[in-house]
Amino acid sequence: MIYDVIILGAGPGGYVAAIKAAQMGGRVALIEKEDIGGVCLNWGCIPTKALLKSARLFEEVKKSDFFGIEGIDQSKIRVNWEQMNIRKDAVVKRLVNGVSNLLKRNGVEVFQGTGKVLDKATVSVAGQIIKGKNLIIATGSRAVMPPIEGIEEAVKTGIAITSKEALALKSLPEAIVILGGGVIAVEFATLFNALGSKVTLVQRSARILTNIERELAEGLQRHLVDKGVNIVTNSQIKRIQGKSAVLEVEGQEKICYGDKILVSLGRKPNTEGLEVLGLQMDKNGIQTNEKLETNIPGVYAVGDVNGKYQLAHLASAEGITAVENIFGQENKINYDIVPSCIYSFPEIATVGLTEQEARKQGYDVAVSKFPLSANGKALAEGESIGFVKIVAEKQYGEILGVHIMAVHATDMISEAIVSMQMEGTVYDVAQAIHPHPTLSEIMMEAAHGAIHKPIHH
Amino acid sequence: MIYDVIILGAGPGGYVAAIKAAQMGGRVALIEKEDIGGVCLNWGCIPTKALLKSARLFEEVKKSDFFGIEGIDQSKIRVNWEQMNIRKDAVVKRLVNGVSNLLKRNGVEVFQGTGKVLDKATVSVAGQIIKGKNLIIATGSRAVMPPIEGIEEAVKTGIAITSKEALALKSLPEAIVILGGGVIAVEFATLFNALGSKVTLVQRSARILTNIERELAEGLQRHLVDKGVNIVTNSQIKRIQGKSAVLEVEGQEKICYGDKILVSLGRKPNTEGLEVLGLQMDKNGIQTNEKLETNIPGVYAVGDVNGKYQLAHLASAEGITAVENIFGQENKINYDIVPSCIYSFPEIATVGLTEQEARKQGYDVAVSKFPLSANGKALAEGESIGFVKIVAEKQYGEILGVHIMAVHATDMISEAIVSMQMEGTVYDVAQAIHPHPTLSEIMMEAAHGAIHKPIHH
Amino acid sequence: IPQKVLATPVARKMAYDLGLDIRTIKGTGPGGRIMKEDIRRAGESNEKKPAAVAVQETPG
Ligand SMILES: Cc1cc2nc3c(=O)[nH]c(=O)nc-3n(C[C@H](O)[C@H](O)[C@H](O)COP(=O)(O)OP(=O)(O)OC[C@H]3O[C@@H](n4cnc5c(N)ncnc54)[C@H](O)[C@@H]3O)c2cc1C
Ligand SMILES: Cc1cc2nc3c(=O)[nH]c(=O)nc-3n(C[C@H](O)[C@H](O)[C@H](O)COP(=O)(O)OP(=O)(O)OC[C@H]3O[C@@H](n4cnc5c(N)ncnc54)[C@H](O)[C@@H]3O)c2cc1C
Repeated sequence: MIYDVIILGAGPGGYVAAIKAAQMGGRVALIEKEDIGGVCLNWGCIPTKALLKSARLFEEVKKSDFFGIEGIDQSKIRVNWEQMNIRKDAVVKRLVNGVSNLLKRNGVEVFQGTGKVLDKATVSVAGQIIKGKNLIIATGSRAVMPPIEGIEEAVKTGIAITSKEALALKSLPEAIVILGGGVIAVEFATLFNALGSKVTLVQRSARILTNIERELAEGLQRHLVDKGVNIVTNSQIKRIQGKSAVLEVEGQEKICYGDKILVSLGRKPNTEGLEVLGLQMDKNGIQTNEKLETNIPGVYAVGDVNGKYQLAHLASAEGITAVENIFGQENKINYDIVPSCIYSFPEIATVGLTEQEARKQGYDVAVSKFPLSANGKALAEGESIGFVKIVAEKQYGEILGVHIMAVHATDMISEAIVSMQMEGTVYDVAQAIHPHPTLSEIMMEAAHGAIHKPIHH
Repeated sequence: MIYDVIILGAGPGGYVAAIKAAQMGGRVALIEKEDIGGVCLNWGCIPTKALLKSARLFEEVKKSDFFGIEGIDQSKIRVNWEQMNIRKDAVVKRLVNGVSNLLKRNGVEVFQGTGKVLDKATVSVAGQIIKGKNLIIATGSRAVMPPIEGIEEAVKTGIAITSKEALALKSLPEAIVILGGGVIAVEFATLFNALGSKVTLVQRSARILTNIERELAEGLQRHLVDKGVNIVTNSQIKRIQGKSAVLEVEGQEKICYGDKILVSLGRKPNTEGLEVLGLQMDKNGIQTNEKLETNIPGVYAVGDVNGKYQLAHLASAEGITAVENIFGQENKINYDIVPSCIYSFPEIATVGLTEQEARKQGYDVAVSKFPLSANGKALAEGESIGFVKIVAEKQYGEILGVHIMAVHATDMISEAIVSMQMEGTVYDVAQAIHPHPTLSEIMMEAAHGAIHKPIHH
Repeated sequence: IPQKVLATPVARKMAYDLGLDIRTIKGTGPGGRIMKEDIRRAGESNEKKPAAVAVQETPG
């Protein structure tokens, strides 16, 4: 039998593409060498959020007196890392089983094993040869281990770890060094700091989250420092030595100690076994057009492997879009409206252009900011750190970007996304009656501010 | 001096109108007989949400073992009602002060005292006579005490109370009877039940929340019962006798005991002192057109007093709209897109038409439902009760209503509101890339379901 | 820069179905956005003026 689509990799790019293709009536083969769900479900998005939920509750429990809950002996409460992980693993298992069932119910044929591409219509897996009319590569990415002196030794001894091992630690580290200041690094810093580990975060540049709007990144950095994270910026990693990372900071040597050293210095695309195809690649991954097609007709690449962003929701959207194009329903991704979330305390969520980017693109820019501290719900919840920043252009008032730091920022951003999807303006958002009391009123206030003035500020 | 606008009442209708009018360059007089902020800030939206935050944390603390937090002796944790209220009062005070400062900074003149309208251009307050070109009535509403046998006596002894007294109780009642099954009744049932009071909720009709989409209301009702609330439906209140409400249920007498009996059987408009104007009224309140003008030109009525809905955000939106119309910027409220929220556990939020209403209006209706239990974030948070239901019409896919039961429903609804404000379709919501993992993915999945099929179900 | 047309998704689809040139319609929504009501009105006045030529406009 010849499949309509062969999909390599069952992460959120691949498995969603598989379900969509089956829903559209296609015969689908899905090949996965490890676990259904990919990094996202097994070693990424989901397990980190499950642990972060526990960590956040731990922080809340410490404030229980203030909220009028008595009888907790603060000197006695402790983290039960094992139980946290048992719950986390149960969540992962349930979701992975759910996806497996969905694949089955939709009639997707799943092949367990490493897929090797023989030609664009032929893949071998576990001794079988399968044939298809189209190929979607969704092989994802893996953590990079840069050539730092001593790192190989440290990996062998189990001191240097990646996020994957960090999610399978037998015990909570007393002290941990995190190399890197990207989203994953910041989420682990949030997690371990909240759970009581001594966290040192080592960042090459002058601030963490260099891809995120400056004010948000700087705000969160200050907040993490306030909460006890030791953030070392402008530093170069010289070597790893025993349980220490040796840095150079402003010409001085600095030694950071950790039971574990979490290496979070980037991820690289999984492109092994694809060589025969002769795909065009750059250092980020396989090059694709807006239809997600590679230079080889009929071969698509979605998710982390195409190196555009490393976001599960984008991987899924790309998977759907590739399938739609395969089945003749032309569609493309609008890369200007891809949200990014950070599940720190408070959270960060952002979509679209920053103020600087908008100006660089030549827009006449209106910027409006509104703080949580002037919002009733934020105060009622005791969560008043953060703000919403709207970047709009002045001619029509069209919203170009929204940048949020708030306890529920990752929930709040969806309003911005659909607004931008529909080419919404600050007039539309200001006119929409937002319920009271909610954090979403801040969006409305910021929109009022971009037009004229907010009410509550 | 003659004011451009005189505003009677400084609740969310009146004070927001005052700020807006001042921002538009008007000279504004604002008259308030009690506290700036009205019911909403002092006795409504804000204090209830502050207490509910404590109650929710109390529930979470009880689950701390499951989430991997050890060392809490569950037999020792107790509610410190006094501290909960101290925090609540501090939140209210901060917000009221904030609004007072805003009024001052915007140059609004505030008059303390009961305003009495002498004619449509003249109001007396605390011995002063003030003159204005326009009048906005924003006097709000108050709880009804229906003529139930024994209720007057029970009010005197402090057993029968309204929500206002419930927010000023010296101690947590061991048992409380709540008469009524509307939003306020349900929020207090949630609160007292979570804090450990024995709660009986007495409802005339067959279910609580008769104004809310049936499936949501029934779902929440079941959930409240599961959590221990005694809900008595189809009941008639015969009399109040000592600390008991005597009911008739299916021909049988039934006695419900409570240290307090919270009477939550509706609210009525505050229209005293307006008699001279000859305003057109119905049993709900002062009649207004879509510009919020009454039958008397130059006299507007906004918020609870016009009896449309009893919602703070609508009061504010109406206040702004009345002011815009006064200053010649024609605008009107779209009453089809007014959200309603209930801060129960889980929350409920809804906007627009229900399935039944849409059918009745003659639409060819598409309905799509997606459960929290199939959403990764919901599982990671351990909060998987609820669903999102989208009601759309089939010709264009326009979204007519969205009904949500979910832990953060009140945050999630804003996406639905702006979508409906922009006459958005399920195609737009499905195409918008929603971040993973968030509850907002459920909106996207439900939109996919309204078109064809959701991915994850 | 070509003039952008602010219109709601439903308004665009309706204009397309009715064969109306969306660029000629005045929007009454927030910020001048063309709402379905504006298209409906334009459609009705078009019916009254049978001489008017309908121009097709693709959505987007
Ligand atoms: C710690 C961490 C937290 C994260 N948190 C978030 C988050 O909160 N939100 C977010 O949007 N993103 C998050 N990400 C990123 C997200 O996990 C990725 O963007 C997403 O998993 C990419 O999906 P994918 O389908 O492209 O690849 P992957 O999820 O990497 O899946 C690829 C799959 O292909 C399989 N495979 C590879 N080669 C072959 C082969 N030759 N044959 C067979 N199978 C093969 C792999 O085993 C794997 O299962 C996180 C990442 C990490 C590491
Ligand atoms: C317990 C409770 C919880 C609630 N929770 C929510 C919620 O979560 N969300 C929501 O949207 N709504 C909620 N509401 C409803 C909300 O409080 C009202 O819809 C809102 O307050 C109405 O605003 P308003 O400005 O019309 O009137 P009000 O807030 O009632 O303000 C009217 C003001 O006018 C003053 N006044 C009256 N007559 C005169 C006079 N003659 N002279 C001078 N001053 C006068 C009053 O003292 C009062 O301060 C809740 C209500 C209650 C009771």
